[in-house]
Amino acid sequence: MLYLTPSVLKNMVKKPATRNYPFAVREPFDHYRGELVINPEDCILCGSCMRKCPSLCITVDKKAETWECDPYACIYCGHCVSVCPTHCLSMKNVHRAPAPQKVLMSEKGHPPQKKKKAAEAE
Amino acid sequence: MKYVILAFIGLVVAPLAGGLLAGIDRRITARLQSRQGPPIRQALYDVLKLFGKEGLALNKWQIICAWVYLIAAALACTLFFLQSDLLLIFFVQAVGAVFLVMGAMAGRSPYSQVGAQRELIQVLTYEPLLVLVFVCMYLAAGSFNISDILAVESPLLAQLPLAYIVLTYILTIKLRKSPFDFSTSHHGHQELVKGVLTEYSGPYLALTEVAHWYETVLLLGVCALFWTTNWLWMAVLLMATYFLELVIDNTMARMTWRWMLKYVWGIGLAMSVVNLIWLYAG
Amino acid sequence: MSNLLSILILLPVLSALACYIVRSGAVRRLVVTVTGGVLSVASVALLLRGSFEAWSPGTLFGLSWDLIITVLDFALLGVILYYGFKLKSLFIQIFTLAQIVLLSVFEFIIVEHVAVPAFRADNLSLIMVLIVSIIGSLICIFGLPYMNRHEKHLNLQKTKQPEFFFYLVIFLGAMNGLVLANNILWLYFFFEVTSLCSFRLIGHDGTKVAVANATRALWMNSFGGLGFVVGMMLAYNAVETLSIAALLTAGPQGALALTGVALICFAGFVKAAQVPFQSWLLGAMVAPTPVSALLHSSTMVKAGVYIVLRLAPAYQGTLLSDTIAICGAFTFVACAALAIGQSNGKKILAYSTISNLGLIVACAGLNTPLAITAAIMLIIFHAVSKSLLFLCVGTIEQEIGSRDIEDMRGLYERMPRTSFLAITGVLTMLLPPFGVLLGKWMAIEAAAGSIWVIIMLALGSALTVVYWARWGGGMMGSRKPGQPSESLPLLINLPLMLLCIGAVGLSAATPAIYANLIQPMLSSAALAVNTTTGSLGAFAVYGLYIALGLGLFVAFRAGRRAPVLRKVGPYMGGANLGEDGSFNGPMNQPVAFGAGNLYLSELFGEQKLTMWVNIAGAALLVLMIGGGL
Amino acid sequence: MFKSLIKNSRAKSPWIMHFDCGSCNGCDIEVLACLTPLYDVERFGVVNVGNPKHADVLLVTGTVNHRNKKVLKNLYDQMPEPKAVIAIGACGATGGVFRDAYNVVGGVDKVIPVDVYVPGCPAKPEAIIDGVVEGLKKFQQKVEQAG
Amino acid sequence: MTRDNLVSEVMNMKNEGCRFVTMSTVLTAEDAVDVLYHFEKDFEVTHLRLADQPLAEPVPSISGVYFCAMLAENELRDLFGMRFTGLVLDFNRTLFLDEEVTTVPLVNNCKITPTN
Amino acid sequence: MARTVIPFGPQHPVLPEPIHLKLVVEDEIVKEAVPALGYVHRGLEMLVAKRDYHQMIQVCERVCGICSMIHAVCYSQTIEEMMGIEVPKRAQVLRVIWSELHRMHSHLLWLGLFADAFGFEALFMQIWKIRERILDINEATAGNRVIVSVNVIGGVRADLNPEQRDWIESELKIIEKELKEIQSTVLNDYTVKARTVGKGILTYEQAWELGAAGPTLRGSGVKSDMRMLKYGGYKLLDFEPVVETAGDSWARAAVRFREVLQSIDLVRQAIAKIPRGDRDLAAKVKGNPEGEAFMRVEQPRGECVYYIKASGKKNLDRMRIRTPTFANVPPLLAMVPNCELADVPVIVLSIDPCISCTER
Ligand code: SF4
Ligand code: SF4
Ligand code: SF4
Ligand code: SF4
Ligand code: SF4
Ligand code: SF4
Ligand code: SF4
Ligand code: SF4
Repeated sequence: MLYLTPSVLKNMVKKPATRNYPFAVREPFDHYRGELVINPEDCILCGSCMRKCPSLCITVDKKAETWECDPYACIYCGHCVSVCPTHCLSMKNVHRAPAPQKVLMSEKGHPPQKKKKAAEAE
Repeated sequence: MKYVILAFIGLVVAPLAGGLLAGIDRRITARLQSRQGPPIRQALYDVLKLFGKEGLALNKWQIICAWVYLIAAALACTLFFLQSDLLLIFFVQAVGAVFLVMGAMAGRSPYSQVGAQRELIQVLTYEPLLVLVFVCMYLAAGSFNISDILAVESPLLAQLPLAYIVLTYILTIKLRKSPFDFSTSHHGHQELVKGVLTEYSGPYLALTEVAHWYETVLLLGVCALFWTTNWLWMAVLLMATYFLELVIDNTMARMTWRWMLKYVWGIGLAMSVVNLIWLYAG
Repeated sequence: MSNLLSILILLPVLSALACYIVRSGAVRRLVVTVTGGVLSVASVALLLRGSFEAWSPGTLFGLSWDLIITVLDFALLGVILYYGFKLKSLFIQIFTLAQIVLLSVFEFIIVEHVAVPAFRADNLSLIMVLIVSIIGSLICIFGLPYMNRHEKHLNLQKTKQPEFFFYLVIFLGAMNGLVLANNILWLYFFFEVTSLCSFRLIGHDGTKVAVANATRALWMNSFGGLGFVVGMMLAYNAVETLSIAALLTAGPQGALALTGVALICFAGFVKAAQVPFQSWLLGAMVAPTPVSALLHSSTMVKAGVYIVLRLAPAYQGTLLSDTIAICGAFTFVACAALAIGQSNGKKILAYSTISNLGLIVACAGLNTPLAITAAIMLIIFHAVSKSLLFLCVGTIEQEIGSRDIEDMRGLYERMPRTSFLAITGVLTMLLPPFGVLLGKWMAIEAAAGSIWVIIMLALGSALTVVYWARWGGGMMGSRKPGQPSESLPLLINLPLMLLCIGAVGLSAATPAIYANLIQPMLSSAALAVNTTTGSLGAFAVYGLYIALGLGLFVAFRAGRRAPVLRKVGPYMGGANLGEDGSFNGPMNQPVAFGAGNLYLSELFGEQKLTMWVNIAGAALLVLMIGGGL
Repeated sequence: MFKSLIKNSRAKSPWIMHFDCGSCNGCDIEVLACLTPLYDVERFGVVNVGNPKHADVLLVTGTVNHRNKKVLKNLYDQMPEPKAVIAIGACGATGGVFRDAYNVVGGVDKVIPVDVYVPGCPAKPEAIIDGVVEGLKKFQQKVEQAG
Repeated sequence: MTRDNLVSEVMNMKNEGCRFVTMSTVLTAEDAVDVLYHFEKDFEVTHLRLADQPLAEPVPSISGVYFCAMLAENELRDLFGMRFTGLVLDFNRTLFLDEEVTTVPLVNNCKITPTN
Repeated sequence: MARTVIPFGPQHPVLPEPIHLKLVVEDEIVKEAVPALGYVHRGLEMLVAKRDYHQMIQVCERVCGICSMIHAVCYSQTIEEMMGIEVPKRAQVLRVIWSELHRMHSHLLWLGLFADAFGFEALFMQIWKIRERILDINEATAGNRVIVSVNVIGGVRADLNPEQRDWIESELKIIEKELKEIQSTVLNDYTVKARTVGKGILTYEQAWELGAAGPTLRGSGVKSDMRMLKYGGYKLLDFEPVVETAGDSWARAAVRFREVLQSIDLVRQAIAKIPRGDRDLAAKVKGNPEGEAFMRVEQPRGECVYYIKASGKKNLDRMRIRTPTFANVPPLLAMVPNCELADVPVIVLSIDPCISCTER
């Protein structure tokens, strides 16, 4: 009985282990697969990410020249990032913020033959 | 005038103190678990919030029972501060305990039904012990009246060490601390969910919570009677006792009521009897 | 005086005969109701006249009443012997024969027949008369519609009600006689009458079980009667008078006399079904409810404790007194424990009765003024509450066809009025500010100096809480608005209401009862009680009781006024279906709500526990009687 | 005064109930992790009550399927007003990787109204804390609208 | 192995002291399956195959031999719509599925035929 | 005597996952326990028709979020066996490291929940505090706390650099120290023993016959651990399974607690075995799998079985997963009757139930 007593008493006098999130945010790990972001400038609408995504959450429409992803269906596995030929996909090392509404990530992509041109539609 | 003030303390100050104590309790518990814990006033926030919620109960009997529980606890606490008869206080608080059980039994809910049965086992366990502790105090002080006990010259603890240990058992049961938190628990992770309190919700849950604060203060008051000659030592005794309760809560698993009935009765009765015989002999 | 006494004792006899002879429902109804009313009024009148020291009836047709009683005594024993042979019960035959022999020796050889006042009444007797006459009458009245329904349930061709009411009503007279008697031979006579009546009533339904249980009741009580005769002889040997009053004023008189007293107490124990004799009272449950109610609340068993209590001065300060206290306390705790293992409502009531009687006996044994006060309080309030509960259970049983407390779960839904009364009855047995608890409180305070008794009282009172609280709580339930309440015949409703009001109202009148009835008696016995401290002091802080009562009132009002609740089902882990406590179980099948109490059968199982209790009880009894020596 | 006290207390005492609605456990254990020393959501007065009748906030993890949707609905109905629902993880939001499996109905919002979505698979404890904070904001708005 | 000697074969496995690992089922045609029974002893796995079993025909249950096969058989009842005779605890297609699912999931989404 | 019927779950605070037990109790002794499943059933096995065999890895990981790594390993190994792929040694060792880290966090998670089941909140907190260190390792090395997603067919897609290896070693030291601190509480505390010893006894014969798996089987004295098959990187390591003989809840807890310590050792061994030169993480994969394969690995909860049939298409024909809890449910049903109601959570948790993998 009471084997845990030393531990709890030690806890009592030591500083609590609690990280005071969100008031103090610790340095995130570099490799953490957080929010998926795209640099639409570089996307060539090749569709590799769409084909590789295990969650089927990316839609690339070459005709409409759009790249869409449902971040609320994404499982943050990072496969799309590793297959993207132009490295326009990347993952931040912080998580995507919770939100009261689900919104689709929707970007205007550029087929390769065209010149680069910033065309974002949100 | 003195009685008015005392009654005020018992009726109004005591629950607030109980609420703060509940907050401190949670804070220290958190610290024992290496957590930071909630603010001290958390228990008050909780109850205030509950008062603002939609009330849910299965039927009106439950509501009545919650009210009786509160009123009986408040009355018992007030009587304590008015320095009344210990047995009387005991019986008045028993009203609350019984109504809490009956309220839990009033609905067709298996969880609160089982909780009620377990609560009865707890009542069955602590009641005789509490009576015996009071009898010990009676023998030591010559009266069941708190005013007479206060008049005793030397601390009762010296004559009643075993009775005090028995009292800590009772305290553990009444404060719903591990290892005896099986009829309802402060921690939600329990096989009975919330046991007797499962079906109370919103303001009615708040009533039972306030009643629990009254009971806490009442029981600590009884503890305090063991060292009435010196304020400082009384405070030390109370703090040490409460801290001990927290440590016990945090270093033990929850036991079953079968175990409790056997061991607490056995040990508690034995210690009370030894202490009683000692008093008779002395 | 004489008129009142004759009314109280003889009127029931006449009414009983009337019931028996005139076999008409209407007449019976009239006779019983009127008798009840008259008895009640007479008992109150007797109370107002106050206590009296001695009164003897004159003669009847020139024969002295003493002689008549003696003749009747032997006749009675003859009847019992007859039943003994008829039932082929060796016990009854032996005990009764022994009684006849010993009584003959006593009557014709030992006793010098000097005139001893036959009746005498102190406040204790008067209170008993009140209880017997009022509560007993209410039960009899309740019995009228009850028995009609009862016989309908049994499909009887030929009504057996005339005999039933014959014994029922005559019981009241015998009880009144018993509590007022001063001549110990008279006491003995009435004592035997109650034995016989209870025997007949228990066996009334004539089923196998009923007959067996009645037989057991009779042999046990004959055993008690035997004890009574022997005790009477021993006591007479010492004090040389048949007057109980004289016996009491003489106080403890040496070993042999004390043994005599012990034996008479033993008779009281049997009658009060103290362990190990509890089985006859439990068996008595087979009888129709009015019988149980009568036996438990106001008559039979109260006769037992009355005798023990009556004799209290005769053993004050002796070892016998202590052992009686321990015996009583043991019964208190043992039967409370046994009650926990029960789900049969009537059995719980029975154990609770025995348990409470044990408490009263313990108080008698403690033998301090406070304890005696407690005992009297308990007798009063227990009688009221218990009769209420019995009648409620009877009513419920006729409605739902079960006396199991599990079947009464949520009864409020179906029988709001009766279950409300029953819950009130439970509360009055259990909680302050009601009288029974007050008695218990005084008992605990009185026992504080007596280590073994107090431990048993502490345990017992906790056990008591368990079986009452779960019963009371279980009967609570939900009701849909607008659902009609149950309808009951007037003669059932009225006694229930009166008893309920009595149970609650009398509690409020406790201080008055104490001041006017109990205190004078005690001080007259030169046992002054310091009323300013302790539980009696609570009468001074009467305000607290008002506060508690007010609290209950506030709570009920809050409950009534609570807003209409949104309808949600009970918590079922999310699987709830609707609001009635059913849930969606395995294979998508609905599972109905089910709940059972904890009966802790491994701890409080009747069979095992009873054996141990009986052994311990018998040992204690031997100790008690031996302690007199 | 009492009213404003109550109002202020609401945001300080969100009692949560967690219902695992067919999750892979990834999100569940992260919800549980929130209670443990490193994250200790009791700092915000959060208590995991495990009983809908006591809860203010319902945390749902996992995909809704045909069997648990009834349970989810029951639990939601048993919570006293005011209440909030937080859907956790990809599954709670949309059904996640499983959303085209035959027994999956979809996200939590197919059955009950959701106040906050926490993305992630599993959502990190930090994200869940953010979600609760966000939920409390919405909670407060709702209460204010109700008066 | 055939449907007739299935139970006795399984009985043999049990007598040899094998542990029942699980059963698997594979569609071999529109309406027929291979049922595989996997057993283990001393880290050696033995597979028994009940080949090309038509889905419409009930298979004798081995749950009488190995109680623990009960879960697996109930699962196949749910997912493939197979029937088993002598199943000790029959959930009758409610182990996993509710009536909202109207197809037999792993058999190319054919409609379920309501059973008693 | 009237019986109480308790709907235990689907939502219940001591059950981490939705499962329903209809418990019929008498005097709080369980007389009858009937389970209802299906609250987590999603229909994963059917997803093979909608995902190609590469994508299925992610789906398999989410059969269970706790031992996700090991599911992925088992799935990959099955495919690799069918396609005859030789996994680089470095990848094999790395798979062991992450697998054992998963086992540790899974066991610690379970120990915490177990402590919670018998009402020992402080112990729960203490254990989960320790567990966070492992999750930190996962997050730092693999990119996510619980579902690491590092497996691909043919190998892994993350590596450990030397600093990370040292850091893991030092973290393991701290974890080991903190575990030793609570060891006597878990194994010897009076109240803990009172709640676990003799509760839910499963004899050697019962365990074998009812097909129990993992610690549930080993707690009953059966020396059976799939790591003894020396699959993957395990062939490079010293390994002796942990066995207890009492067969009760305490024994199962003891097995798991000792396995955590064992896993620390295995991780250390594996780190030492990471090849120096060879930096190859994954073999090249060409074509599609064809044929049938049957694969068993040891997950924290026991033996996990994958059976796959493919016919040279991108999508597999059939994937069958038998998870350890699926095997442990029948033994559980044998343990629960005649226990006390208060022991139901303890016994249920003692098999470390994972319903999401049971139902998939
Ligand atoms: S250039 Fe076009 S395709 Fe490339 S990233 Fe930009 S938008 Fe996308
Ligand atoms: S986003 Fe996902 S689903 Fe869509 S194409 Fe890409 S991989 Fe497939
Ligand atoms: S992160 Fe969540 S939503 Fe996204 S794919 Fe994973 S499980 Fe699904
Ligand atoms: S991270 Fe994974 S799930 Fe998310 S979009 Fe990329 S491939 Fe799909
Ligand atoms: S994000 Fe990358 S992989 Fe996806 S479509 Fe654009 S270029 Fe191709
Ligand atoms: S969101 Fe991801 S981690 Fe969470 S339950 Fe769904 S699959 Fe599991
Ligand atoms: S046992 Fe199954 S559901 Fe539980 S964590 Fe493991 S894989 Fe997931
Ligand atoms: S077997 Fe259980 S613990 Fe292991 S990976 Fe699967 S779900 Fe997780």
